[in-house]
Amino acid sequence: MASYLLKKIGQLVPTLLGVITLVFIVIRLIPGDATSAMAGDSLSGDALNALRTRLGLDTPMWQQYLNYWGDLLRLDLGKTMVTGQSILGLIGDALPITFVIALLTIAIACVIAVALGTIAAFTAHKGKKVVDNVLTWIAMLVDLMPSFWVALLLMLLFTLTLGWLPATGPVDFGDPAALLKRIALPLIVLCLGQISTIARITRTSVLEVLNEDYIRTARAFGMPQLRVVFRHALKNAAMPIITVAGLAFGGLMNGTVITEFIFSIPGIGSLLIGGIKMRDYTLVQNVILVYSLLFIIVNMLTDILYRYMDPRVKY
Amino acid sequence: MDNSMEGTLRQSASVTLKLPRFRSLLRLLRGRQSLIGLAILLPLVAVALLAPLLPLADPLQTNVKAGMHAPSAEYWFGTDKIGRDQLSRTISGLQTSLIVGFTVALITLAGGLIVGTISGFFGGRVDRLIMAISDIFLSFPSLLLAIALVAIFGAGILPVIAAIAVADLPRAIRLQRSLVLGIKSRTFIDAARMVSAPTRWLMFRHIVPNTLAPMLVSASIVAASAILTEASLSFLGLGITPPEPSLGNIIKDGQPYLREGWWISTLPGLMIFVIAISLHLLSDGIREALDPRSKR
Amino acid sequence: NGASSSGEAAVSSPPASASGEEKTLRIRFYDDPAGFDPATIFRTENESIAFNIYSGLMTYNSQGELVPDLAESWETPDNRTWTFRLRQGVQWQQDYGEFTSADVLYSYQRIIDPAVASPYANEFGNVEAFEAPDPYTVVIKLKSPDGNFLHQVANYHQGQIVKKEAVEKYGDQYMWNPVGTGPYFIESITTNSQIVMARHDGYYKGPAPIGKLVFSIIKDDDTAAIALQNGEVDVAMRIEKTELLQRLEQAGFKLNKLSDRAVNVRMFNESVKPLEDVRVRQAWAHAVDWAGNIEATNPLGQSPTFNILPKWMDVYTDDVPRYEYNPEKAKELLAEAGYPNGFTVTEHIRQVEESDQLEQENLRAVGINLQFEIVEAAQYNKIRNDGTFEVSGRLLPAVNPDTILFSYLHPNNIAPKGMNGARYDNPELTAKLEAARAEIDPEQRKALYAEVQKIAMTDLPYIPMLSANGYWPSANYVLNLALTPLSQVNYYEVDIAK
Amino acid sequence: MSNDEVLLSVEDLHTHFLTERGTVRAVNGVSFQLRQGERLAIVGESGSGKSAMAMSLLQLVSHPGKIVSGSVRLEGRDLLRLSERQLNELRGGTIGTVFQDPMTSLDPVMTIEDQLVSTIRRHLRLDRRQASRRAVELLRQVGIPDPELRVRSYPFELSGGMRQRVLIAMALSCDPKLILADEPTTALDVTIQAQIIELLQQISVTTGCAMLFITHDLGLVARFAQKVAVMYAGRIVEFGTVEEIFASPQHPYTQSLLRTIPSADGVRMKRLLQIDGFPPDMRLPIPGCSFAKRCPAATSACEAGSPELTPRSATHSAACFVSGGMAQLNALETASSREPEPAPVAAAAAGPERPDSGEPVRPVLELRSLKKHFASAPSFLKKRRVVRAVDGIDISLHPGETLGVVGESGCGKSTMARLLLRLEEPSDGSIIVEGVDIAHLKGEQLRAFRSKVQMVFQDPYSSFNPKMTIRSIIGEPLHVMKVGTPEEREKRIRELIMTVGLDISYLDRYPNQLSGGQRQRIGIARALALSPSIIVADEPTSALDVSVRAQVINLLVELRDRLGISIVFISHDLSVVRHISDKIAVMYLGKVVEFGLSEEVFRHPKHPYTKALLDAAPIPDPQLEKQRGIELLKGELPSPANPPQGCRFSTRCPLASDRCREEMPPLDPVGDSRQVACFYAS
Ligand SMILES: Nc1ncnc2c1ncn2[C@@H]1O[C@H](COP(=O)(O)OP(=O)(O)OP(=O)(O)O)[C@@H](O)[C@H]1O
Ligand SMILES: Nc1ncnc2c1ncn2[C@@H]1O[C@H](COP(=O)(O)OP(=O)(O)OP(=O)(O)O)[C@@H](O)[C@H]1O
Ligand SMILES: [Mg+2]
Ligand SMILES: [Mg+2]
Repeated sequence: MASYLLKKIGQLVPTLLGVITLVFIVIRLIPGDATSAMAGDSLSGDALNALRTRLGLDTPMWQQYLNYWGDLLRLDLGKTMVTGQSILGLIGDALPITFVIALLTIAIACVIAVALGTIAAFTAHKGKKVVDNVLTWIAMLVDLMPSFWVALLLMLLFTLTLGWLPATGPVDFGDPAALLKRIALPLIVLCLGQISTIARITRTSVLEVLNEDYIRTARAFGMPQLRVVFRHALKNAAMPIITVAGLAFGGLMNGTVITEFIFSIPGIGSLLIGGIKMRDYTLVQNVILVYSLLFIIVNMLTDILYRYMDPRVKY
Repeated sequence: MDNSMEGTLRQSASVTLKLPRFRSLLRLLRGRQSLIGLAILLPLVAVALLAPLLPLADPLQTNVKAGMHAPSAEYWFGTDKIGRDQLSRTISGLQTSLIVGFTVALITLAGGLIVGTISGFFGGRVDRLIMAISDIFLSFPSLLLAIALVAIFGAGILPVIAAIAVADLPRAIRLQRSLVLGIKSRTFIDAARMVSAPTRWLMFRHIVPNTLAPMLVSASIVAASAILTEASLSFLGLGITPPEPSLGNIIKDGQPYLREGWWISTLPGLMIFVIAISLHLLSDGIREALDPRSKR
Repeated sequence: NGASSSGEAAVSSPPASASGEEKTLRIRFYDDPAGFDPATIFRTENESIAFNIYSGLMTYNSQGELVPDLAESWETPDNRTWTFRLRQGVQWQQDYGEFTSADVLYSYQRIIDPAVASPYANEFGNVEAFEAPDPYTVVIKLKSPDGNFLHQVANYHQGQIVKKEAVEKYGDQYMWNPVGTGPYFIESITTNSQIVMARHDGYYKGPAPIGKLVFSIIKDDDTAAIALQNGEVDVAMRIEKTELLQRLEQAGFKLNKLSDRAVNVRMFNESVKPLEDVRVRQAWAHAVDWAGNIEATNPLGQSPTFNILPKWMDVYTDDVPRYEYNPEKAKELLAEAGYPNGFTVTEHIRQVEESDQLEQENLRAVGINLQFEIVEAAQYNKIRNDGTFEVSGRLLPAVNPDTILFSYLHPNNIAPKGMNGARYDNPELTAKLEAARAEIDPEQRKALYAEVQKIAMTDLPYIPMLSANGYWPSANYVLNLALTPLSQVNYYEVDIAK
Repeated sequence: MSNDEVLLSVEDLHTHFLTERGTVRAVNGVSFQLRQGERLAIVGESGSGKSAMAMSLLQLVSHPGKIVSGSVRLEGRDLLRLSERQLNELRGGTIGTVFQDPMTSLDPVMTIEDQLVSTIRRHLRLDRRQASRRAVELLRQVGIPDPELRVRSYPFELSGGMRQRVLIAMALSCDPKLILADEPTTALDVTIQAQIIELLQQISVTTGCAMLFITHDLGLVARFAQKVAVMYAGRIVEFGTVEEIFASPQHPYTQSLLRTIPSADGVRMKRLLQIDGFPPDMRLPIPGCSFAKRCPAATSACEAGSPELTPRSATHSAACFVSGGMAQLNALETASSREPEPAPVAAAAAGPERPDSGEPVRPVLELRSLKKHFASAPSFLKKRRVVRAVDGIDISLHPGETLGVVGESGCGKSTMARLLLRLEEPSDGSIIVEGVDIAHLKGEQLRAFRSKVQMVFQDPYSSFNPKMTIRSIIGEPLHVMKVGTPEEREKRIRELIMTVGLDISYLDRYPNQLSGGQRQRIGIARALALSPSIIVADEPTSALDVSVRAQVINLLVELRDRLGISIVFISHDLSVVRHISDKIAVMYLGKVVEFGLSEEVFRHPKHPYTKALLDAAPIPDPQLEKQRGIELLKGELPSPANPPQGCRFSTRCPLASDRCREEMPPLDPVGDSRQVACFYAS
């Protein structure tokens, strides 16, 4: 276990190095800098030059790169270029809600998708193609609705017509019930986007497992069908599902820009897109750095999780 | 006797060269699923290709007096806010979207096949390098890449394709790599190595043909999702430049009018769904046709 | 000659505490806040909050007129030396003591301090000296006369007065901990989610009727409209889409309109081939059915216009050439200019709206092939500021006519030095513009400005496309919500009748 | 014993698979009865419906299977009328089941305890504690050492034999009246197989439960069964006591089947009898007797009507119109094919030469202290682990000879084969092929050698690229080696396929369109493509049916004799090895423990391991089996990563002394033609 972790961390270093450098370059390749982002329709000329100096944008690239590394090595994420906020603080504010939403999304999507996929696999195994096909198509239909479109539709339905769920509001962790209501709509939108992939992989792997001998063994020892499917088959089919769900979770931790935008969620995605919009180089660099780290950690956790689930896999 | 034998031999050799391919095509056509898939997709592609020849309104022609017409005999798909014919816009958008979808699928398929095969087959340092790079791209927000590409190369179909492909490629590479790892340990590879088959031969005769089916299936998913991703990029203002329609930017344009003109974005949305379904059916069919096991 | 006026608190509602419960107004805020330090503030929505935190010597009423604020009165003999008598007993928020002329001096000098690198330093570029002969008097000497100088000391950007102690206390975090003398102060900010302002009980006009202003960040307009309809907010800052407005109006909401918030112009780079020909620009203006297109796409959010100044400005004139929709005339003009078959030109644009597509279609009809190149916001700004576009657009928001006329028409401001992206340089106009600024007689000045507008609209470096209207729809129990031309609301005047 | 009470009575059972391409009549009218405590073996070709029948009893036929008609009465209750819930009571309760592959039949992610306990709790309604106590007890009963410890293991932590014991324990857990065992030992090593059979036999005696035992292995039938049912094409074609079936088979299919196996007495036949043709396509209606097409004794009546099972004695019945089957008919042919091979076996003892050449010949293959160690990559906190798969082999082989290699699973047989082919590079030692040491050849030289040694793989199906036609598969070596022009290659391909006895029309097929036997022929054709001097056959028949196995072995023998090729024949089927080999090498944990002339080794094994191995292999003759005193090996094969000190076999050897445990006995000559690695070789 420890050696496995060490190895993984060893692999992580070059990836992070690559990400850091890539972001540094890519963000600067985009034309326009923070001053032009701030210019709007009211600033120009000397005003912008003054700004440029204030933001340190006139130092040479290599020096900015070295400075960045200097900060990183001191474990200092620094302050945003434009608004002077502590980046660590901003990420600390944005991460919890993104995390909660990502986690709930994956959890709910997994429950629904695994159920759908299992039922589809089960019916396919029994030769009832129709149910299988209908489920597959539903999953596809749901998957192919653009999120911004669904989001609006849901707000019209649940907020305006039925008045059940708010479209906006403060994100308050102190009041879980209100928080759940607040993030219910974005959760639905995000779940819809995840179900299809997870359901598909569930269907495939459960179907495969259902053909395995030990399923027949369990049946031959009098285990009821449902118990067989949900205890034996699902557990064995879990690896690919966990991998896919893990990847999806990693993706969601990126913050889902569109959903966060529409539902005014102050998450990582908003932070990143705001940073990009403002060309706040330090903000973008560090948000992506943290994000990549999270992505890698999530992948590591799924790895560990399925090592735990499958006793055959050894460190 | 000898001569005539040689002759028939040569003949049969040339015949058999084509025969298997012809057969898989036949098999493809015999599969019910793929037939339905083709029956949906081909007309769509044909309509998209032949759009200029069809008696359709100019997709760019505005007519402010005919805005927001619901679907009717005159306007099958209705009109949008500034009176453009949604049918011809949808068809024209279909063309763009199909190009985006297919090109992205093709790029990820080809890139995945090439890089993934190299990575999985050679292993070792090459593999680690490729995996590290693909990890970098996987853990890099695709949105930033999209913005960068659009900013650097200007908005338009090529940056859109590039942005989507760059995000999808690492996944394709990983898929192909894992498939290759599976195939690599099969006995028939040993059988070929037993006669010193060169690497090229192993890769192109043994490995790629056996990974093609799952790769095609994933490419079909990529194609459909690329069309959808383009819609999301449009929402962020990074998609296909208006007024050139794409299914994505029509949906996006119609979104504010969901209540006054449901048809504007719903119909092109359904179009994406139909494409996805047909691709799904077709890829399933292709997989079956490519698999000699499926039919005795 | 001197202008003088004395401001009496017009409205003075009793504090709401009588009703027992504190009144709260919930307002939609449409982007992440970017700080509230007058020296570095930018973007309208931040400015609209700062407007309520700070005071200037002058301020704007909802008609866009200058009214006294911290200055009780002022005088100037020659538009060069401006003497302000300050209001006494004005209290800083959060116990920072009484406001005096030293604060004014500190604030203004901070703006021009190179170390602060305020983008608004130039606004005081014409200032020779700031003086404070006594705690309640401020004297400002200009290098050259400026009849519009009062705008520079109004409650906007560089004109907002900050407290030295607070600035020094918070350092680079001051923008998140602003201290002013206005009716509300910032109580708390939740990152990218909420800004809460609380009533400044020591406000010199007396406490405001509403105890708390809660700004919720809601970026999407559709969502904002739904939130308003669902009672999640009381006021939706800035919704401009006609469909949404119509829906809200039908549902019984007040729209709170600000007409002619700013003029939107088509901007031509006159160093690019056919665009340097005035006939081509005129043809363009004739080719497009500006009014018709507005009517078709966003009749509430926009209104037709034909001048680069908004109608409410006192120096605005109707007497300028108008370019009515006339494709035939456009074709003639093009032919005259030597482009009977039109030409192709690229427009840099941030988002292709429906009206742009209509314009494109109109142009296509006369042979002009307009192509869009979408660029992201910061890049868009850069291109326009650098002047590296062929055709582009600008929104001209301002209260001070000089801000528009000097920035866009004066040769000193030719891009990349300034906003004059058209690279327009007409010595006749320049002379008149400078003369108008120095002119003391208001009538005289008005006449000069009228001539300037006339010349500009004849040479047509910019085509006025439309005039943007501002709307801050609100529930109907929200009273007295009025927008200044700078899209600000003086919350001191707002009340809730529930 | 009250054995005569009928426990299970199956009446005209029909089970069909309703596939998209037609209805497969897998079970097509099966009737039989099983009494309490009785052991019934079901034999028959692959695909004859044995498993389908067994699964029908449990009503667990997989999709798209359907039990169409018939009745299955267990103690008088018709199982086909029970509800799912009632059936679940029976499954695992009254009826225990043991499946073929212990590797895959246990849930890999659940501990043994969980799997056993859930069954026990379900049927015996015990609480958790009692159930796990019973689980431990059961494991002890089936002979698993340290059951308290083992019960917490996951299946992958157990060896194949132990897993099969666990499955048996599960089947026993709820005191069943009937145990269904579908090829319970096929996947196991001979020594383990013998242990398991012994265990099952004991259980049936001690608990008095009846057993229905499906197998391919007639030897096992002889050792284990009391009654035998022979299935063919979905029907029982012969039913009787084990003695009757072996001594006087009545149905031509049974008769043929018994003769496809090498004889038990070691008399060497030139050819094995093979059943030509294929089983019928069970999707099509079969008008007459389903075996008629392959039956030499078939008459016109056989084509017309389908024979019913008719009694031949009180306990014996057969479904054949021709009484006595082909007994009289092929008396002559049998005589000729059973004629012992003249002299060569004895003559070969004289030395490494073929009877027809006087000169001593240089060995075609020599292995000198050949070693292959696999090392796991060392990581941060783990030590390097070395698997000594092949640990010093010295043997030689002469042209035209066949070397049989036997030994239990994991003893390094396949690794040796891969070394011979240079699919792996040896860690040490040399491989001398026709005088050239190829152990470390590289590049062009290696390429040149490739044509000398070729391989026939165990599983023909996985050794073919499913996407390639037979033509490209056979032609691949030619193509890769750039032999001849395309025309010449095509000619050679045709030659090759005809050499292995297939029609050229098969060239355009895909591997999946061939039967198992045909596939293995293609495998052989491919191996022959480059005219090698040595063919290494790694268990070439273990994936094949009995009747097909005979065809493949006959083909190999024929090719060897015709082309003068040497064969290295790896198998754990001792009777086949005995039939085909001139010399034999017995391997144990990477080492050769005995090497000598095949007949001598079989007749007088000297190494205790060889003895145990021969003992464990059942003989397809119930009479002989009854007389044999079998000494079973105890324990499991140690891991090659951690072999015992001294003699590798010392942990299981009945003769082992302290010396054996400390010192490794060398492979020393014993007598003039034998080498044995044992201090006590007698
Ligand atoms: N799921 C299935 N779908 C279609 N056909 C099937 C299925 N399972 C079995 N069959 C067919 O039913 C017939 C009997 O199969 P079964 O498995 O009972 O044979 P078997 O005698 O057990 O063979 P083996 O010795 O190989 O285990 C075969 O022809 C087989 O192809
Ligand atoms: N590539 C490898 N890496 C590590 N260990 C290996 C490798 N190949 C084989 N082994 C180990 O070497 C030992 C011998 O394996 P081998 O396949 O030669 O046995 P075998 O006698 O052919 O067994 P079977 O009868 O099961 O085919 C086994 O313990 C196996 O696990
Ligand atoms: Mg079977
Ligand atoms: Mg082996």
